[in-house]
Amino acid sequence: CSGLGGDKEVVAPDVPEQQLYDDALSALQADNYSLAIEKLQLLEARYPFGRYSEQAQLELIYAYFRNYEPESARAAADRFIRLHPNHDNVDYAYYLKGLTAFEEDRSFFEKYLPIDVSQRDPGAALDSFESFSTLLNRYPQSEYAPDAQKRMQYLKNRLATHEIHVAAYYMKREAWVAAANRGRYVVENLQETPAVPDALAIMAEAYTELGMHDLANNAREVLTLNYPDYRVRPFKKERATLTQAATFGLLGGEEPAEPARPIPLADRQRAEARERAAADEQQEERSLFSRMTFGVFDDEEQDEDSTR
Amino acid sequence: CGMFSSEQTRQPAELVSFEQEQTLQKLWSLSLGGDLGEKHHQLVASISNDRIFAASAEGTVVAADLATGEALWRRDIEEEIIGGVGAGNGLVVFSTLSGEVVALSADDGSERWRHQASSEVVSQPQMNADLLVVQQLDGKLTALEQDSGKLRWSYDSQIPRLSLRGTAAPVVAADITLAGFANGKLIALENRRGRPVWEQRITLAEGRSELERIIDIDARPLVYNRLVYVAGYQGRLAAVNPANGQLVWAQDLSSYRGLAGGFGNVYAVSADDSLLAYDARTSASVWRQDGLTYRRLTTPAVLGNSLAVADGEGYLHLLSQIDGHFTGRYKLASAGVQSDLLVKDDVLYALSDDGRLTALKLQ
Amino acid sequence: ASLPFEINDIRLEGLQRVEPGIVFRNFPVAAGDELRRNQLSDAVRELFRSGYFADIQAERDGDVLVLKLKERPSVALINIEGNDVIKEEDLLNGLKQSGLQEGDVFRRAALDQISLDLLRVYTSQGRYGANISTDVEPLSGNRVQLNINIQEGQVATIQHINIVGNTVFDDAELKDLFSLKLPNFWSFYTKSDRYAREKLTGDLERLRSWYLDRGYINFNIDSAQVSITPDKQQVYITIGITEGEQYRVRDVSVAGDMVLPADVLQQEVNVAEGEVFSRKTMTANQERLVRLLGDEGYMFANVSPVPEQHDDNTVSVKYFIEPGKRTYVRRINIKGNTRTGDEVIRRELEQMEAGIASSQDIERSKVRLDKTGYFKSVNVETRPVPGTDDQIDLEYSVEEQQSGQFTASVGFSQNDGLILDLGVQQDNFLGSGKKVGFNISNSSTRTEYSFNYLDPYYTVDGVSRGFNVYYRERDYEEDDISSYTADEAGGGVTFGYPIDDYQRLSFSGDVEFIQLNTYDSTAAEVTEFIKEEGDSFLNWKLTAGWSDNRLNRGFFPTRGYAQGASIEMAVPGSDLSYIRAQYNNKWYQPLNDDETWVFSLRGRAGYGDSLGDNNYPFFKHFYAGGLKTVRGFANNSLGPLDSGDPREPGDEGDPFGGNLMLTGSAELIFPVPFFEDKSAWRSLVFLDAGNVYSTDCYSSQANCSADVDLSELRYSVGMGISWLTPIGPLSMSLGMPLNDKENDDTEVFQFALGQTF
Amino acid sequence: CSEFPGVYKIDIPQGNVVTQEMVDQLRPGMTPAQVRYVMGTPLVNDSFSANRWDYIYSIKEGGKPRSQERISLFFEGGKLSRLSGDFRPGTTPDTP
Repeated sequence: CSGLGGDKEVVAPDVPEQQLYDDALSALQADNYSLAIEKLQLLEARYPFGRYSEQAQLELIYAYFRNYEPESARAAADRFIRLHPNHDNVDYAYYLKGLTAFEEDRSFFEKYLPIDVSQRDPGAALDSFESFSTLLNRYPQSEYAPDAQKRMQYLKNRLATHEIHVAAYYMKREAWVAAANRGRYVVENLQETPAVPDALAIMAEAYTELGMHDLANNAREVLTLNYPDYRVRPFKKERATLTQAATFGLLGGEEPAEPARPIPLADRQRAEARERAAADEQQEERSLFSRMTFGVFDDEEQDEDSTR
Repeated sequence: CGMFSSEQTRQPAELVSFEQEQTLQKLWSLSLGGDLGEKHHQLVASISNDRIFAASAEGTVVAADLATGEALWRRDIEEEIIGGVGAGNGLVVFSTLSGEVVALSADDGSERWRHQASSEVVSQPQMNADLLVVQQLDGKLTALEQDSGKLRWSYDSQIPRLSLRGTAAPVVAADITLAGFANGKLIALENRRGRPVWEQRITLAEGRSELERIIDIDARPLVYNRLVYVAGYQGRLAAVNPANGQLVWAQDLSSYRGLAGGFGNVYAVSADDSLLAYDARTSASVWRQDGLTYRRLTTPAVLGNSLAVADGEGYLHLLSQIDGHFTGRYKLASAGVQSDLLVKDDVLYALSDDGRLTALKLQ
Repeated sequence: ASLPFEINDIRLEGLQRVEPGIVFRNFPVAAGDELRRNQLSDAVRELFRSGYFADIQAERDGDVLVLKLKERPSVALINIEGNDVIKEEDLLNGLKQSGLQEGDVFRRAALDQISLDLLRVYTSQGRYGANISTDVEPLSGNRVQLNINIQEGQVATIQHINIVGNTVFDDAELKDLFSLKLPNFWSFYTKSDRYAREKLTGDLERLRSWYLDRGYINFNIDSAQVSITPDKQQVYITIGITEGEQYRVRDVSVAGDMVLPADVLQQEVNVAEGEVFSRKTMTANQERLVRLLGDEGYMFANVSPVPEQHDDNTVSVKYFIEPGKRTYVRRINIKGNTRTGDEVIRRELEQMEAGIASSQDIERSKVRLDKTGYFKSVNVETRPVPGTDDQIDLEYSVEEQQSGQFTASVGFSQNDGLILDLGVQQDNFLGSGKKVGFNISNSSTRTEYSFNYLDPYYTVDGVSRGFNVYYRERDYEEDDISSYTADEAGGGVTFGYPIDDYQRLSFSGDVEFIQLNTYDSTAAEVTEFIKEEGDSFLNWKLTAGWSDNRLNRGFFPTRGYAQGASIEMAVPGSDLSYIRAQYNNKWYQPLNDDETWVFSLRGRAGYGDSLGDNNYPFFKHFYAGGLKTVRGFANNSLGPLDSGDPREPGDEGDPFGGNLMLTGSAELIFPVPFFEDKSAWRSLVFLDAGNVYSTDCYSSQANCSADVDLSELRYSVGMGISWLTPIGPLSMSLGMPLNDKENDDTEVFQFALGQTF
Repeated sequence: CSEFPGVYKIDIPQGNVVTQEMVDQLRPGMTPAQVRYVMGTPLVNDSFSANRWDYIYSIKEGGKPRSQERISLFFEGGKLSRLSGDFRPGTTPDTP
């Protein structure tokens, strides 16, 4: 034990700050994220307030994210936001936080198994939505705002579809007030999503079942006014295909783009031009398995009996 | 490594050899028929008009003739005894594990009365002419009528939940009773209705953890040269004027043993068992004897012109009151001695842990 | 600096490692600003708050603002010695949480705080002698090294617990209630001789409850003094109590805003006249009333029992009811279902959205989710809706687990070509809540193509509908049964529906085609049966089933019982007409509060008989032995044997099964040691019993007696363990047969995938 | 397909329980907060008609047809103006 004079922890020979940072960048370039993480952590421990310390923390968040370590990525982002609240790249930290939750929501299953994510736990989607909306209203002109905006729309659609699934179940269950309220939640909180017409249709049908014809007419008027070509189909028991129509439209739609790398450090005079790493925007192709087996293995059988 | 180093500091000091100036001669020795138990109880013997009384933890009470040590009567009360004995005015009083204060007649040991206390009584019951006062572990001081055991009054001093094992014993004078408590205060109560007359804080609790804040006064105050001396654990040795509670002097000292007074000095045993002599009037340090550290010393007693103290390995040590050097040593018993030493007419009475009472005289 | 003055530059002095950019970013004054009085002090304070600097001075040098900065040291290294009870990384974690890790700015306050916390940890472990010294060693480059030296000291043990003032109950009986004990044989493991204040508080509470539950309403703990010896090794506990008188109940009444009829509430709290007052019963009554009100929608009801003492040692208890507002559920959110669909969970919930909140429905919904077997754990939280006083949201969070099993193996051999053995049986296929299973195997020994599908919620009320279809060539020799093979094909449709919360009825219609083929080694009984009945049969079967499931969980139940019966009948017009009835029952009784020790009894019985003039078909026999029925005996090995291979008269024959089966077992389930996550494990000791009988034996059968002789029941005792692996449940057992006869086929170690005890 | 005999159906309660003595306590001119105190928070409030609160109680017991009771409250200028539905307006005099 330590009583015998103890061996002082061998302090690594002080690798110069610059070299540590360059090693980290090269590791990042080579997509060797675990090595990059190691280097960045060492840099931060040895030179906590050096020239690169803040940039290193940013790169660290990105490296964790690409190394599929969502927890550490989120923790690193929170730490950066706490330490440098008014840093000009702090918008990137919010963006990355949003992205990690976003990826967690499109879990492993959605890519390879035909499971409709919008019927699963919306928790991660909500976190992602919140981080992106903080980014948008705090830093409207951030580089990442447009991509965040697009992803928020995707998330909104997903959350709206989730509400419609639940509403459809309560229609099947003939819990009319519950179904109407779920519909109202979409109409009031999740406008501009493809699910709004379904929500209005559900509200109309539910209120009619309850004999509240004036409320039903209100909903029906708004529906026909804004969505004239929407075919109203009954939601009650016999209704079979609503849920597929709602989900496929959404899933086939705009696919989220590749996440961008943090922009390099702006020097003292912000006016200096910042070159931005070209975010390689290659389209993420749909997984072979889900495309090929979509029809057959999809768990929503076409036949009459299942009303998912 | 961690464990070893903390043990090291607590090793009892080695006995150093020296040239014996005094020797002790055993007069008589008597067994109580039961040991004093391993529990940290403060069982003591007590002398009252040429008889000496003592009790063992297993419940045997013995009265013996002071001169010859011959047992006059024995009683086994079949209950564990944890406090006492206090003898006087024809009574022998002790307390049992179940919190009962029991009084026997000093003549024949027959039971006179019993009183159920609200908590354990682990120190020696004290008496004056008509009152019997016991100090309880829960911080209460209870005064009983000596003849009937009826409660006259009970004073509750608020003590902290965590304290040192054992309590002090009160000094019961004609009209007031002085008692030191686990909250570090010395309080004087008038004997008629037990209301406080004055109160003096001996030690102030400081430190953050509950342990650093233990400041018990765990020994009987010493009345000497018209002043009252009292010592606190992790606190101070203080001299107080009993008339008005004024603090005469105070010295930093951590001690939980009793004090002795002689040659104008006050003798104390520190918590790590070094012996110190202070000038009773001025508190100046007269001498200090560190030869017996960590030997679990008892309360010292003045014997002739030397100072006697016993230790946890059964040795009796004699020191000179002048400069504290060792003058004699006597192996009393294989078992240790924790009970306070008693001296009367230059005869020393020691009660060893194995329940043996021994009388010795200086040669 | 005299103000205001116009700055045209800012100079920084004393910077060692902090980068100028950081200073300017936190210093809201720039070159060229017009500086006013308070602006400078605010700016300095802002820079100070950044935490990088111990001291900042601003001076003026002409029109240049000079900032004299003294950087705070950062922690380079933390060195801890003398700790063996608390591990190094726990200490470093503790430091990190309070902002002291390598690379952070050093703050003395944090260090002091740490040593105080450490001391508190040690004293809570009874190590009163511990002390901690810290020192800060400066290093080059304004960095420091922290040295923390710990002396853990000995553990103080309790030497003496004494209760003073107890007359009704003796010391031993009362001290039994305590978790704190004197050192005894078990102390090294239980550590019950170590003093901790929380334990004492708990013990005192138990002491108080002991008296209050026995009528001593005025019981009081006067003092609880803890004292320690000067060497801090021994702890003494002395408790002073006053018992007071024992009180009996005079009368009980209900008062306040009773939203339910008074008599309904009253009979919940009725108590026998003159019964001894007990706080436990009073609290139990209170809880029952609150639950009763909760079931009627008053989720925030409050019931306060007030005992009123009379001087004849009796007490009358009055329950004051404040129902609060009737509560409604606004939204039900479901969390944790990454695979299972929202509807698959929501359809099990009996509590509706936008409906009256009922604590009974909320609780029963949780039990129903548990019973599906899809989830390892289910819990529910209620959250009041902000802005309303009568609406709540519910949140059911589930932890999914793999239910069902998945086996796959692919092989290739010259003569058979590609050998594929793929078996999937999923209760929650792709999270759809549907039970889907298929089996494709085409090896020489086993050929099977089967598919089964069941939708438990064909209608929203839980009417289930499913179908199965199979083609199977089965070589019974493989299953250690008499040697013949059967080619079977068939299929059927099944329906089931609940008739109340616990019971379900089910009906199914099947068609089966069986083709028997024999070898020279086929036993006489088989050839005799074929001689009389022929070797191929087409049967139409009707099966009616009843199940009554009141278990508290689908997987590893700990309470309740489940029973089921089914009758399978080949209707007239089939080649063979027979009836085959089964009954099974499982019963669980928890032995302690947290239900980690459970006693369970299980029983199965089966009886088959022919309905027409044909013999009861031997391939419909029941078999016993193996992991599911009687552990310790080989699979299907119990019961009568056939006469064996006719060519070898000495052959003792293979198990032939029988038309009457009786098996049962008694199990004691105990918490599995060593594992943290105990929810995935179940360990038990068992006593199994069972056997199979034939009521009409074939003449050629040697050891088959027509009468059912219970002494023939085989017994075994042993230990079993089940584990929920990521790919499905796995069970193993060590079984010791107790009364196996000479030609019994015993098997001590057995295991199976896809099935739990 | 057709209903099986004796299928156990759970009860489907929906909406706020409304009783006549709750309605009796309503007075024209009450503020929304006062109405909410008497009637509780309405579960049905339509996004398109803000000044109208609907209290509906529908219960479908297992197997039996669904029954419901409904009352709509209308506000004008932030005060309760009229009510319509299955309950008589309050007839009892103002209790102090």
